[in-house]
Amino acid sequence: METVAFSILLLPLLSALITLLFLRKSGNIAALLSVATSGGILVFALYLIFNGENEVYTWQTTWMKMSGWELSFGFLIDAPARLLLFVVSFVGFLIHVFSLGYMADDDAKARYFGGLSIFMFSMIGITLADNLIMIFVFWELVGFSSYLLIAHYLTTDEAAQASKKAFIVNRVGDFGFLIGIVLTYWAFGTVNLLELADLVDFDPSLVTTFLGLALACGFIGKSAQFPLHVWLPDAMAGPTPVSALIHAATMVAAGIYLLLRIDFMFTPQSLSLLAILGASMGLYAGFCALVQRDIKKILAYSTLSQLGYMAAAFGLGMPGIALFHLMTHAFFKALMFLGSGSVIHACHHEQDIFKYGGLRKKMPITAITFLVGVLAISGVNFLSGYFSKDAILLSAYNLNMPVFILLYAGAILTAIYMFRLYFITFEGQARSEKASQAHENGSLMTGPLILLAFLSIFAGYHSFLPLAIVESLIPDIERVAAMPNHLWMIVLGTFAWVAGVITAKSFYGRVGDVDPLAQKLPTFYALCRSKLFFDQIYSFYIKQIQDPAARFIEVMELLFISGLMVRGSAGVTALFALLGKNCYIGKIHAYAFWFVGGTIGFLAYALGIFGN
Amino acid sequence: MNLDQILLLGSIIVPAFASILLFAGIGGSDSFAKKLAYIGFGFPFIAGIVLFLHFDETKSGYCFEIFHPRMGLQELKITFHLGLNGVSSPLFAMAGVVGLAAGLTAIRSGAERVRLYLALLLTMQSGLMGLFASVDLFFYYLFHEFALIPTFIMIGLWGGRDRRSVALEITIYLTLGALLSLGGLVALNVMVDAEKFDFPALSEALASTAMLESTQSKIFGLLLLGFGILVALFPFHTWAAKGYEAAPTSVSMLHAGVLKKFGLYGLIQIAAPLLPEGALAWSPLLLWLALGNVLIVGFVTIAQTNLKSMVGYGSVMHMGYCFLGLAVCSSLGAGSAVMLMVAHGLSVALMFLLTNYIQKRSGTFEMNEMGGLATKTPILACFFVAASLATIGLPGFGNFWGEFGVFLSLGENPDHRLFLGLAALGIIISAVFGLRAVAKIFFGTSSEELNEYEKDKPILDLKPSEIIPAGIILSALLFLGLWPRGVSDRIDHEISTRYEKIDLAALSQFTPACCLPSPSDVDLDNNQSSLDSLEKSPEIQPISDH
Amino acid sequence: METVSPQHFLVLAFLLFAVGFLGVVIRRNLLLVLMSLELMLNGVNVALVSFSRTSLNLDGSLFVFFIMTVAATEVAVGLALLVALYKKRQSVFSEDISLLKN
Amino acid sequence: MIASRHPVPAALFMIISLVSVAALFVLLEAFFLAVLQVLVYAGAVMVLFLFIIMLLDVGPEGGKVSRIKVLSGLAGCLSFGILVVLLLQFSGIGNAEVGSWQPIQTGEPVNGDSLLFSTSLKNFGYGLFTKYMLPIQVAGFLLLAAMVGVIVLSKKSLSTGEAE
Repeated sequence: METVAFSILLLPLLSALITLLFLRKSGNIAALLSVATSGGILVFALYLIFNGENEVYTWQTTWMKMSGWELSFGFLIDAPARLLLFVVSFVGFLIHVFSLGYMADDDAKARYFGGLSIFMFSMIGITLADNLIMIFVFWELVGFSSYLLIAHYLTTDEAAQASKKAFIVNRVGDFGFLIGIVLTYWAFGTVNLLELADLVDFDPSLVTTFLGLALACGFIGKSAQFPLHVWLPDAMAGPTPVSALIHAATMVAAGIYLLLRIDFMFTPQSLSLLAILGASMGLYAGFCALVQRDIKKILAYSTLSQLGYMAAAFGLGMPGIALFHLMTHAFFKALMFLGSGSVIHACHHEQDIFKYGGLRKKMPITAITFLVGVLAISGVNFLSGYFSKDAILLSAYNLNMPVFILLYAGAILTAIYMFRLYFITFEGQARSEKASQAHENGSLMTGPLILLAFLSIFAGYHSFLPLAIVESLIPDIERVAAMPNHLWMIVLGTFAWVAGVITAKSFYGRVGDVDPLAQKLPTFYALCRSKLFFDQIYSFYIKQIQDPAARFIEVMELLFISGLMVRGSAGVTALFALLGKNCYIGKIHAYAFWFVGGTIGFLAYALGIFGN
Repeated sequence: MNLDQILLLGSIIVPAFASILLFAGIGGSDSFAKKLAYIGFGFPFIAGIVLFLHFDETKSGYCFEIFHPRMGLQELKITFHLGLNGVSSPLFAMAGVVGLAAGLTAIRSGAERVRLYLALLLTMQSGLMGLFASVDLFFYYLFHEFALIPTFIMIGLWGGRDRRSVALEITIYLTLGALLSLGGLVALNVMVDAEKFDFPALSEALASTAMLESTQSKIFGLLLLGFGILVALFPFHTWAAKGYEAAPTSVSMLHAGVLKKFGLYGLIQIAAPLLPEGALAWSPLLLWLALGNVLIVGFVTIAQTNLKSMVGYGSVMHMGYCFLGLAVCSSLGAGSAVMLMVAHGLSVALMFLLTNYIQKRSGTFEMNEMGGLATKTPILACFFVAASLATIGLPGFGNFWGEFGVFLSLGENPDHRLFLGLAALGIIISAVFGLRAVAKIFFGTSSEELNEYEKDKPILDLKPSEIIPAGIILSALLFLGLWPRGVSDRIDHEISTRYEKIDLAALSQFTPACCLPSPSDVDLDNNQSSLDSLEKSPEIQPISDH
Repeated sequence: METVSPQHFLVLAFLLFAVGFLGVVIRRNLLLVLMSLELMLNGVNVALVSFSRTSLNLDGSLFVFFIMTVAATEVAVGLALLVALYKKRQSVFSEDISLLKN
Repeated sequence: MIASRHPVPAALFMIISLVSVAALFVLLEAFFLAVLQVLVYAGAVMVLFLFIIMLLDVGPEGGKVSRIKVLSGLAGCLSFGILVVLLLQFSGIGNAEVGSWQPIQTGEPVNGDSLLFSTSLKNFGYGLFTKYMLPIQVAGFLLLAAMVGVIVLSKKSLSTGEAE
C-alpha cells in the first residue's frame, strides 16, 4: 500500500521534473504527460480509496532526526483523507483535461503543466501527511506552486504583483502556523496527528486557546479568511483552470482540511471565534461579490464566502459538515470556474461581465452547466449545495443564533450575486463585439463541464456515494439529521434562493454597460466596491510604513553602525593621531624634555606621590 | 594511508600545489593555467563527495584521521591532525561543491591576469578544505588565514566599485576578528592543561578539572566577539554587504558561502561544547544580537535596490538564524544551525553566481533597471526563482530544515518563546525581499534602460558552461532538502555527544512547563535531580516510539 | 670610611646623573650632549657599584662592565654619525639639523 | 663641565670628573673597574672626543639669546631641580637603616646562587665567563658591529662627499 501511496505522491513530481529537464521546448508533449499523470493519480487514488477496506492506514519512516526531535515521513489515510484524495484527484484530472483545450494556444504550456504537476504533488502530500510538520512542508509547497501558476502570464504587472502578494500573505499565515507547530511539539512532545489525538483524548487540559488559534493561522492564510483574504481575488490573474483547481476547489479548501485534521486542538472559545469569523466572511465576501464586474473576481469572492461557511460549520463543532460542504463546493465551484474559463476563452479573454450578454444561445452547454452550478451554490432544493449548505444553516440555527443570522443573510446574498452573474452573462443581448462572436468550445472543455455538472447535482446524496469516500461525513450528518426545526429550515432555505432570484431578476434583468446598483444605490455600491478598504490599508502599510521603516532602518544603520561606530572609531583614532602629531615638533631638545617629564613622572609614581 | 586519507590530504595539497605552480609561473600559457585550475578545484570536489559518502555515521569522533604528533611545535601542544567528524563532513563536502562552482566561474570569467587570480583562488580553496579538515585548533586557524588573506588581495585587485576602501575596511574588520578569536584560542591553549590542542584532548582535560565559570565566560566572550565579527554578527555586519558587493563573484561565493562559516563552526563545534557555562552566560545577549541580524538587517535588505547588496545583506540576515541556533544552547539548536550553515553556504553561493549572470546580461545590478528577463532567459529565471525560494526557506531545499530546526529549538525554553515569535517574522521579511527581487528582475515588462542596453548586446539565455556550476549547487541544495537525513544523522550523532554537558546545564536553567511534574519539586541548582525527574516524567519522551 | 655612608655615594651618583641630564637638556652642541650622556652613565655606574658593594653581590659590578662596553660603542658610533652629519650640514648644533619640521 | 659653552674646556672638565669617578670606585674597593674607568673613559673615549673636536673645529655655541633658548634653559633648570629632589628622596638620605659597610668575604666566588663581591680579578672573571657568558658574547659582538658600523659610516660619508 505504501508503494501506491508513494507512487501517487511521486508521480506528479516525476512528471514535473521530466518537464523541467527535457520538455521545456515541447509544450504539447508536456501537456499530454501531465494529463496522463493526473489520470494515473486518479487511478491510484481510487485504488487507495477502495482498497483499504475503510480502515485507517498509516505508514512512516524517519525523514530527519536531530537530538530527540524525530521527524517522520508518513502517510495517514483515513476517512477525511480519502474524501479529499477523491476530490483532488478527480477535480484535478478534469481540470487537466480542460486545460488541454484552454491552454492550447499558450506559449508556455510546458511551464504551465509542470506547475500543475507540482501542485498535484504538494496537494496530495497535504492530503496524505501524517504529521503537522509534513503538512507544513507541503503547505508551503502548494503556496509555491500557486505562486508559480498565478505568475503564469508573467509579462503583466498584474500577475507579478498578484503572485508576490499571494505568497507573502500566505507566509504571514504560515508564520502563525509555524509557531503553532513549534509550541505544539513542545507541549505534546510529538506532532503526529494520531498521537496528538490520543494525547488530547487522554488529557484535554493540554489544549490551549492560543495553540489552536496559532495553528488556525495556517488555515486563515491558505483559505484566505479575514484578515488575510486579500490575496485570493488578486490571484485570479492566473489562468482560469488554475483558479478553478487551486483557488476554488482544492488548495484553499486545504485550510479546512487542516482544521479537520486537528479539530481536537480547539477549545470552545477558539471554535466560536472561528465560527464568527467564518460567518462574517460569508457575509462580507457576498457584499464584495455583488459589485464586481470581473467574472472571475465574482467567483473568487463567492469562494471566500463559501469558505466562510465551511469555517463557520467547523466552528460550530461540525467538521463533517464542513467537509461535506468542501466536497460539494469543490464540484460546483470548479464547474463555475471552468464555465467562466469557457466563456473567457470564447470571448478572447474578455472578463468584464457587462461586455457579455446573450451567451446562452451561442454556448448552450456552458450556459446550462453554469446554471447548474449557480443553482447548486444558491442552495436550490435537492441539488448538492442545498444539502450541505442547509446542514450548516440548520446547525447554526440550533447552536448559535448570531452565526445563523450572518450566514442566512449571506445565503440570500449568494443567490443574488450568482444570479446577477448568470443573468448578465448569459441572458439578454450581446453587449460587445467579442461576445457576439463567441461560440461553443470543443469537447475537451465541455466534457469536464458536463461531468462536474452531473456531480454538482448529485454529490449531495451522500448515501448514494461509496462509503469509502463519504465515511467521515456520516456522523456529523446524522447529528444534524437529529436536530429539530427541519421543516422550518426548508422553508427558510427556499425563501432565501427564491428571494435572491427575484431580486436579481428585477435588478439585473436588463442591463447596459453600467451596473444598475451603481445608479440606484450609489453609496451602498461605493461601500461594497471599497471592500472595507482592506487593500488600501495593506498597501498603506507597505508603502507608508514598511518601506519607509526599511529605509529608515537602513539610514539608521548607515548613520549609527557604519557612521558612528565604524567611522567614529576610525575618527577617534585619527583624533589621537592628531594630538600625538603635535608632540613631534622635530627638535631634539623637545624630545629630551618629554624624556625628563617621563622620568620625573615615573620617579614620582615610584615614590608614591600619586597616592599608591 | 588508505585511499580516503589520501583524498583528505590531497584535497588540501592539490589546490595548494596548483597555486604554487601558478605563482611560480610554471607552464606559461593561460590555457595550461586553466587546466591546472580544473584539477585544483576538481580534486577537492571529488574528495568532498567521496568522503561524504564514505563517512561512517555509526562511528563517533573523527574518521579518516591523519596524525603526526612531532611537528616541532609539540611543546605548544600543537600537532598535525586531520580528520572529519559529523559536523565537519557536510561542511567539507559543501566547501568542495561551492569551490568547484566558484572555480569554474573564475576559469570562465575572463578576468585580467587570470593566472594570478586563479592562483589566489586556489590558495583560498586549499585553506577552506584544510579548515574543515583540521582537528588541531592551531591548524584550523592557520588554514583560515590561508583562505582569508587572498580575499583581501582579490577584492583590492579585481573588485568592483570603490574596491580600495572596501578592501581596507574588510581587512581591518576581519583581521581584528581573527586576532580576537586567536586570542581566545590561545587563552584556551594556555588555560586548559591538555596534552594536545584539539577538541578531544581539551574536553578530556576539562572533564577532569573543571574551569571556573568566570574564566569560561571570558574566553567564550573573546571567541564570540572574534568569531562574531568574522561571521558578521550584528552590529559588526556592515563590512559584509559592502565587501560582497565589491568582491569578484568567485570570491563572494567562496567567502560568503564557505569561509564565513569558519566562525560559527568554531563556536558550535569547539567553543560552546568546551565552555558550556560561558556559552550559557552569553546566550541572552547573543539572542538579542542574532535577532538584530534577522530583523534589523532584514529590514535593511528590504530597502536595497541593488541586487548584489541585497544578496549580501540577505546572507547576513540568514546567518542570524545560525546564531539563534547557537544561542539557544541546546543540541537541537546547534545541530540545526549546522544544517542551516551547509544549506546557507550553498544557497548564498548560488545567489551570488546568478547575480553575476544577471549582471552580465543586463549590465547593471540595479533592480529597477531590469524587468521582464524571464521571457528572454527562462533557464536563468528558473534558477533564480529556485535560489531565492531556497533562501526564503521553502521546503524542498536544505535551508528549510535548518531554519525549522532553529525555530523548534527556540520553542523549547519558555523564556525563548518571545524570540521565536520575533525571529519567525524573518520568514515574512525574507519572502518580501526575495519575491520583490524576482518580480522586479524577471516579471513584468523590461525597463527602458534594459531596452537601451539590449540594442547593443542581445540578451541570451544561460550557456551550458554557466548551467553546470549553478546546477551542481542547486542539486546539492535539493539533495539536502529532499533527504535531510543524509546530513542530519551524522550531525546529530556528533552534536548530541558534544552538547551533552550543555544540554544538561541549559535544562537546569529552566523548567519545561509541560515536562516536569511541578516546578517546586525540582531543585533548580542541581542538574542531577532535575535530570532524574525528567527521566521519571512520562511525557518527555516523544511518543512516536509506540 | 666610617663617616662616608653608602647613602653619600648614592647622592653623589644621583647628582652626577642629574647634572648629566641638565647637560643633555640645555646644551645645543651635540658633542657636549654626547659627553653629558657619558656623565649620566657614569652616575649610574657609581650607583651600581655602591649597591654592589653594599649588598656584597658582584652582579652590579659586572653590569658596570657591560655598561662601559656599551658606552664605548655608543660614543664611537655617535661620533661617527656626528662627523657624517657635520660633513653634510657643516654644523653640530641641534637646532640646525631638524629635518622633520621647520 | 656643562656650564662651559666651548667644547674643549668642557672635555677637560669631563676628564676630571671621570677620573674622580675612578677614584670613587677605588673607595668602593672596585679596583678593576677603577682601572677600566681610567683606561676606557679617560684614555680612549675622551681622546676620541678631543680628536673629533679638533677635526670639526667647533666653536662655542652661538651667542644669540632667543626667547626659546631662555625658556628651554629655565625649563631645564626647573626639571633639574625636580629631578634632584626626587632622586635625593629616593636615596633615602638620613635613613640609617638603608645600609652600612660590611667586610668583604673572601674565598669561593659563589655563595648559593649569587656571586660574592670581591676585590680579586679572578672572581670578576669567573662571574663574567660563567653567569654572564651570553651577555659577554653579545657585548663582543656589539663591539664588532660598532666597529663595522663606524667604518661604513665614515666610508659612506666619504663617497657622498666625493659626489658633491
